Amino acid sequence: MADIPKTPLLDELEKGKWPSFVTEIKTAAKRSPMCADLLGQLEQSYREKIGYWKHGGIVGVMGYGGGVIGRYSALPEKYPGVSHFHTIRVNQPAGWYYTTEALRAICDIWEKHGSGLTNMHGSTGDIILLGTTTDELEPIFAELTKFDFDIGGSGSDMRTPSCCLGMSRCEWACYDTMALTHDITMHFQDELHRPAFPYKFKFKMSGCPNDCVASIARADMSIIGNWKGDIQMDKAAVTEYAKGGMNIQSDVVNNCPAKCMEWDGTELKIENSYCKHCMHCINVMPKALRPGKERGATILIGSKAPIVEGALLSSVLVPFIKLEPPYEELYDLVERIWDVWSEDGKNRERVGEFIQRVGMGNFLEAIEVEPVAEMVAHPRENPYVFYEDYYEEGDEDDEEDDA
Amino acid sequence: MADIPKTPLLDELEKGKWPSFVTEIKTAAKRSPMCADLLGQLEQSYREKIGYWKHGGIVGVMGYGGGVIGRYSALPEKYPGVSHFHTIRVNQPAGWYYTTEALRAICDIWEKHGSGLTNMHGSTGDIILLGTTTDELEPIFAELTKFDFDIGGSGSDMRTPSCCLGMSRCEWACYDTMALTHDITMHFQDELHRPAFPYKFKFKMSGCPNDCVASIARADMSIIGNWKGDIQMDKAAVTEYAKGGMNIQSDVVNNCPAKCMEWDGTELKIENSYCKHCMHCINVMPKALRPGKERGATILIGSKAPIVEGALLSSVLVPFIKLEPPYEELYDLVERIWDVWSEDGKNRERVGEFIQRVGMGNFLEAIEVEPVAEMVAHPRENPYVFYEDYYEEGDEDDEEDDA
Amino acid sequence: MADVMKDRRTDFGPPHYSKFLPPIIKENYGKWKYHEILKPGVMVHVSETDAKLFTVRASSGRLIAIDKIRNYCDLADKYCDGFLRFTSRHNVEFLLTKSENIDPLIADLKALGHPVGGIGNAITSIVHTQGWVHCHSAATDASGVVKAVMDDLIEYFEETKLPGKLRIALACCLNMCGAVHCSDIAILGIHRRPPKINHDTLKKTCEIPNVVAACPTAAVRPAEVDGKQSVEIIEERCMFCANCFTVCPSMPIADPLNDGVSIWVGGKVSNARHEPMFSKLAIPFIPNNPPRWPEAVEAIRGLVELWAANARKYERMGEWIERIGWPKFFKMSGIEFQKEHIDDFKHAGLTFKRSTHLTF
Amino acid sequence: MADVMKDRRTDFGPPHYSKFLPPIIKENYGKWKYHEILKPGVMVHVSETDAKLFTVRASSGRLIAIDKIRNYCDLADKYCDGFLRFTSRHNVEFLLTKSENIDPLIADLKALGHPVGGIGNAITSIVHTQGWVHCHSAATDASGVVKAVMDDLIEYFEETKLPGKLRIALACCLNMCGAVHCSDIAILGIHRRPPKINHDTLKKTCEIPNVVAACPTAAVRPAEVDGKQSVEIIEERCMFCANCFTVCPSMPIADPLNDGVSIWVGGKVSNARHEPMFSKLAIPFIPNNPPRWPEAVEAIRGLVELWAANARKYERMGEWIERIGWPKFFKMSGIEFQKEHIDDFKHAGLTFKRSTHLTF
Ligand code: SRM
Ligand code: SRM
Ligand code: SRM
Ligand code: SRM
Ligand code: SF4
Ligand code: SF4
Ligand code: SF4
Ligand code: SF4
Ligand code: SF4
Ligand code: SF4
Ligand code: SF4
Ligand code: SF4
Repeated sequence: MADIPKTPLLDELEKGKWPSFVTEIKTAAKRSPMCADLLGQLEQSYREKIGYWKHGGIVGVMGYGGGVIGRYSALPEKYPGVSHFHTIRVNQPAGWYYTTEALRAICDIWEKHGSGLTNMHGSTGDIILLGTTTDELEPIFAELTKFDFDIGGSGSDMRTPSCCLGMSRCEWACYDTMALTHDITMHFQDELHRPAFPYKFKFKMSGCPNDCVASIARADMSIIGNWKGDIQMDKAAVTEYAKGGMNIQSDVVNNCPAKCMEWDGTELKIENSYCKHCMHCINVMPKALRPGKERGATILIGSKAPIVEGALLSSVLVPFIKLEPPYEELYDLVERIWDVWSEDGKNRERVGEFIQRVGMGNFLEAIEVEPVAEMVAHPRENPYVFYEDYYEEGDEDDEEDDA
Repeated sequence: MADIPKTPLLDELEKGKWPSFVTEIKTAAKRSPMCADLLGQLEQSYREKIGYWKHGGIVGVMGYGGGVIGRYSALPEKYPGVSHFHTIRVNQPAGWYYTTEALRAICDIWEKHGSGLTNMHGSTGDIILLGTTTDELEPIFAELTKFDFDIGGSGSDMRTPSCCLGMSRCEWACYDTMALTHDITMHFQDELHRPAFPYKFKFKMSGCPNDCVASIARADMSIIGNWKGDIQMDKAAVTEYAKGGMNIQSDVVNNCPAKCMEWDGTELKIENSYCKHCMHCINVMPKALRPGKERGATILIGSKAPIVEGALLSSVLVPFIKLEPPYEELYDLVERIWDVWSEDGKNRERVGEFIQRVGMGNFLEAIEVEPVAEMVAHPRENPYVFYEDYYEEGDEDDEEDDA
Repeated sequence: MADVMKDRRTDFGPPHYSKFLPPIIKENYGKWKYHEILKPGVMVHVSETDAKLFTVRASSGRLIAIDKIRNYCDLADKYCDGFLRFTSRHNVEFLLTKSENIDPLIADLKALGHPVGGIGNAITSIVHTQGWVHCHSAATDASGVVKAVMDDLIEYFEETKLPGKLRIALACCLNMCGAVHCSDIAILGIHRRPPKINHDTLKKTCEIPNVVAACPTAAVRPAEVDGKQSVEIIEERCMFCANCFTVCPSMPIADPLNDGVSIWVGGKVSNARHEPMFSKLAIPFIPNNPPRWPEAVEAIRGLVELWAANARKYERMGEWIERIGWPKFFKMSGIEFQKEHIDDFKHAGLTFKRSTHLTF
Repeated sequence: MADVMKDRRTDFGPPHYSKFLPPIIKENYGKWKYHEILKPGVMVHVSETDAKLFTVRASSGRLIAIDKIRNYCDLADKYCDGFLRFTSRHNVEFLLTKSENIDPLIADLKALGHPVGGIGNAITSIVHTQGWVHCHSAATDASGVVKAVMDDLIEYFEETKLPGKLRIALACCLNMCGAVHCSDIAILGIHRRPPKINHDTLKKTCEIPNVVAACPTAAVRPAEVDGKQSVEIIEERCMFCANCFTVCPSMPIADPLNDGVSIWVGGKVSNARHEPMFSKLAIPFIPNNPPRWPEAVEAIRGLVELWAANARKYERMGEWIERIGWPKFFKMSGIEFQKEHIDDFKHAGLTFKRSTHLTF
């Protein structure tokens, strides 16, 4: 039972109605001296307005290159409990569903071998076990193994894939996000555990264009459910919404980015061939409208945070693909992308930055994907076109040489 | 009376209902051997799919550095008539209005001293006298002088300013475009005639956001009329349009980019403080709607064709300015811009490219203009902010040092 | 010579426009209240003083002989008290105070071979440039292409049956003197083969550093070629902009086998409804086929008709395409989407489709 | 050791999710028909089989001790047959088949100090990161700022009175682990002073070429400093991104006097209505003021309320601002527009206002 330091500043954060992480650390500190020193160091950070952690060294479990973030205090003498304070990233089950049994097992392990502090979850999606020492890593891994929990990614590897809950609880899922997420995770175990890429590579799976895992903003490959064919309409339910006081003209029709809807006061018409699949009308009338019957996904590539070349959103690579096991078409595509990027990507160059550097057109050629208009918001505005062939004097008019 | 060469290919362009430039050249050729050789060389170009002109050398009239484009045939032996074939750019009167007397005078001069061919007008706005020899330049200038016609710009100078006809015939002009155009032209005669800039600088004046001289696309400084205050509405006339069969909802309201209009079937409401001054509603109901009463202009800077860094549109520099003689505020601004650009601009760097290179913020500081939100479509998306001051240890909290 | 300069007038500028304004305009300057389009090519502007000014607009031809200008003057003297003007798109406008003069004037203009129109929801004259007639830089001719295209589209000049205005412009090289970069339909002359360097003359005729600096893609570098100081071009970096040639005559780029035109769509200048937009690449290349460029003419008519048939009222080409999306535009137009359409210059990343807003 | 590796399981991946799905979800997997929000934090999903699944969402706290996880387990055992889940924004969700369990569960959650809400047109939990609790790179704390902000905004979590969804995210440095770059409101920890170089250790601890390459603005160059191989920073080129520090511990950049947070607005991720958008800079700098960052808290409430009072139904922050234009946003919010707001990175030119679409 460690004695908990005075933390007048942090104590201010125990006030207020929102759950307090300070209270949580104190709770853990009752049991763990690490957390007592964490409180001490954190209070000092609050006092001095600066963090006291050093760069993480390379630590991990045998046979794995990722999944552990080494962390060391810059003030080890003062706070010996956090001189080592590593994070273990435990690969969450797809969709973040748990039985209490499984969660309790993890809690028991972490009580025995770590700080008792967690993030449920990390923003990539892993279960974050926050704070342990190097020598505890192997025992923790051994015990996790017993309960079938493997660890997640870190470093220049495939990061732990995550997804929205999709078909498990959402009426709009256009493909089985949890099934695909689990399958990708299993299919690429080696890439997940052994960093061998120029930089990290993230997958995020959303079941529809609402994109509930924000995949278009933070996944090197964003797989977002989409549909073909007419939006399914229950006319009676539409009338219900109208009766119920919904202003279908202003709430629905006027918000359609494709301007492809019409409402004459009694009937709602959708020019489906112009629909941009934004989800809005479906979102506001879930009882009346549903995505079309032909289901699949749009694959986008390249999003990331700003460092180095500026933040990127993913852009369309495959406008529409059916996604059913064994997902061969998808995996072939992924392998081709990884080959090209691993071959020509620079150190710490995300695939999105790589595409910007080499040019989308050249990238598509390298991964053997045909350019289609869906890949661009609009064609080029500048006339600086690298035409690749030209006629030489004396050529037959029909044949061209490469430049 | 020169004999006109056979031109089987060009003759094809005398067919069809649109006026034929070939017919025009032939007409001129009846009188001018230059034009006969022009026909010959042009026919050869049509046959061989390539032009036969050499780079222009520096030619001009005494005391002027611009206004003449030297042009020489690449086939002078074959087509001696066009061995010299220079262009004279004559500064058009603002708004391109003429008396027949003035036009006939120019025709007479050009009959005597040139090819008799013209462009009415060049795309910068000048009267283009197309094709004469070096020794004719002085006599032509002398005769033009008699009729008060001066020559226009070329090279790295201020180019001949041009404008829409504005108040002379348009109900929407928010300032007197022709008056300003003439005044700028007179005020900067030296800059117009004696190239001293890093590159060309163009002014174009439009009386309202319809921008009938395309100034936002092709002027280093685009001065576009704009208004403050409520759009003037004649309710009776609105009703007339509705009665007349105009669908005010779909034709007007739904096309308002500010979404600030409402039509309840009888009354048209405009939330003027949200109006984006696009002109659409006014354009479609000229009898009912007119720009607000407080008139002036928006000044934009930097548009140009693609060479070198890519085409640019002008962007807002002064959101709203009243434009009345003597236009001091405007001229001060222009002088400050020219000073900074002439000082730090690279050879052949247009002012728009210059701003991109040094950064809008730094440019504004240099020309002593306060940054305002109207200058941007949106604030920065990247976090790469060059904060200019930081505190040093021991500073008084209130004072900052420059980095 | 000195005295020549002495008693010579310079820097006196253009004549003041007021000398050239018809009385009715002087009287109603700034007082115009509204206008109405009476029929194709004819409109009336009504003043607060109730004065009425009738405008008849005709294609001027732009590249014209003084004889034609004199014809215009005859008509202006006959119907307009000796006043006339030209427009920012090089049409000629006759300004009348008597409505009864409109039809006779139109008859005379037709007789002269100059179509009347271009006002309102029409195609007006094509802004264009010099081409083989006068410029050393041309990748195609200007006047010839314009003539062929307008012969074909003249019905849209003479009538007002389109959803909105449609502006066509042509530039014979990437310098874009026609400022084609913001046109509903742009015709742009292009080269497709790197310059051929004349190593014998280069040193004498060009500043090597300027030539190197002129290249947007750093494809030009100094080099010694059989003993001569010159430059070399890294061919795969060259995108044929001709800027090196602009500063250096010893790097001719024009090439009959490879020069031609590209077609761009969806630009606009006005602020009406949508903000101004650049034109975007539609057809990467059509070989030069003088005298009448039939493939280009046909392609342009196809684009005009596609837009006319599908755009909503007031929708400019670019507004229409933005609503339906570019994939639909390519499908409907039958134009094949190719690598060339994908931007790979400075801001390329921002032109990628960064959403799932797709049509199927 | 070798045999340790031998009989040890690796690469077996996470447990299959199906083990963790409650029976009602297994039975209705992919059969859900529609959903309804019953009250704040509570919704029901109805299946084609007419089965009803009730969801109660509460803030999990995210940074929690195992004790809290065990509390959740107790509640899940009590009301949900031992099943529960977490969301992509780190809330905890309890899945019920019996509607009568909803209120007792909510009562227990409140007792535990965990507010219920975040569904529908509400502010849900703030996606955030490690901050001073666990990261060497932090320019501010994460959990503390989040706690202070949500204490203040909790009414918007517990009720659904907003025009649409509002997503807040925080990242404690430019690495943006919170992926704040597409949030309605983003809180971003920033440095404002160039790294201080430790020349004694640099050569030993860092690869100089990597350090030089890491700088987006080429502000770092190799240099010899009193005899030691090291690097130097051209201060006016440094925009404090800390990427050099990420690759080199000898270039610490954190600085109590100059670190703080910036506030960004108008981003979104969903494709609903408007395509996804990046967040844009609203407030360039607010000094770190622990423990409760009152200035940041107040600024954020101001932004939320401004949006709530002025946006139209369904308009996300960015959609609202796009409709009214940024100048109006700055006027209404009282935030002063400064040089810092003007982009000067790679695509700056495209962020300039290239039209006259202005409000006055
Ligand atoms: C734990 C976590 C934040 C959290 O509190 O949830 C995290 C923590 C760190 N991230 Fe991250 N990142 C985490 C999700 C993200 C995300 C969000 C996501 O994955 O959806 C991003 C933005 C999306 C992206 O990948 O671009 C992200 C972008 C970065 C970057 C910038 C990468 C880039 O290309 O711009 C770095 C810097 C680097 O990799 O060197 C980084 C680096 C780091 C490091 C390892 C610091 C470093 O430079 O070594 C942080 C370790 C902190 C610590 O000691 O605990 N982290 N990082 C997230 C991982 C938990 C998990 O596995 O579930
Ligand atoms: C005559 C004219 C085309 C026409 O048929 O109307 C013209 C003709 C030439 N332009 Fe132009 N430009 C003409 C208006 C334009 C415009 C349009 C405008 O001014 O509104 C532009 C695009 C807008 C702009 O300025 O960006 C234009 C952009 C260029 C450029 C590219 C400049 C750039 O910064 O990108 C060049 C190349 C150069 O300056 O070296 C150029 C260069 C030339 C040269 C001088 C060729 C050269 O490199 O020496 C051409 C001479 C042709 C000849 O021998 O007759 N011309 N030039 C126009 C001038 C007539 C007049 O004075 O009224
Ligand atoms: C005469 C001229 C100005 C001049 O000083 O020469 C002129 C005159 C008028 N313009 Fe224009 N515009 C003239 C070039 C332009 C240009 C510049 C250009 O095309 O290079 C534009 C920008 C085009 C673009 O956006 O790409 C232009 C965009 C407009 C618009 C906006 C149309 C739109 O919906 O985008 C209007 C409003 C309308 O027509 O409803 C307009 C309206 C008008 C009105 C109705 C203004 C008025 O009340 O008198 C004038 C006659 C209508 C017409 O021509 O249809 N004018 N107008 C120019 C005639 C060119 C020609 O011969 O065809
Ligand atoms: C549970 C969760 C998925 C998961 O697997 O964990 C989820 C669940 C639902 N989302 Fe979501 N969304 C979830 C994160 C997201 C995210 C991701 C994020 O915020 O980081 C987004 C993108 C946000 C953005 O655009 O920045 C997201 C954008 C939406 C939208 C689009 C809203 C909009 O107008 O832009 C809808 C449609 C709607 O609500 O009308 C939606 C709708 C829904 C529905 C109604 C889907 C359904 O029929 O079940 C679900 C409950 C409604 C709700 O929460 O209001 N969900 N949703 C996530 C809950 C996060 C949380 O705890 O608050
Ligand atoms: S992304 Fe679509 S499918 Fe997935 S949870 Fe959100 S709304 Fe449902
Ligand atoms: S999904 Fe979006 S684009 Fe399609 S009809 Fe509905 S609102 Fe319009
Ligand atoms: S720009 Fe405006 S003021 Fe000038 S002519 Fe066109 S519509 Fe009239
Ligand atoms: S001018 Fe344009 S923005 Fe203003 S009210 Fe009319 S249509 Fe709307
Ligand atoms: S566009 Fe090119 S070729 Fe045509 S006139 Fe201008 S510079 Fe000459
Ligand atoms: S043509 Fe253009 S790209 Fe090619 S070498 Fe010359 S300047 Fe460079
Ligand atoms: S955002 Fe920066 S400081 Fe925060 S956890 Fe990520 S890397 Fe560390
Ligand atoms: S902080 Fe960023 S900008 Fe400054 S030197 Fe380091 S890497 Fe370069």
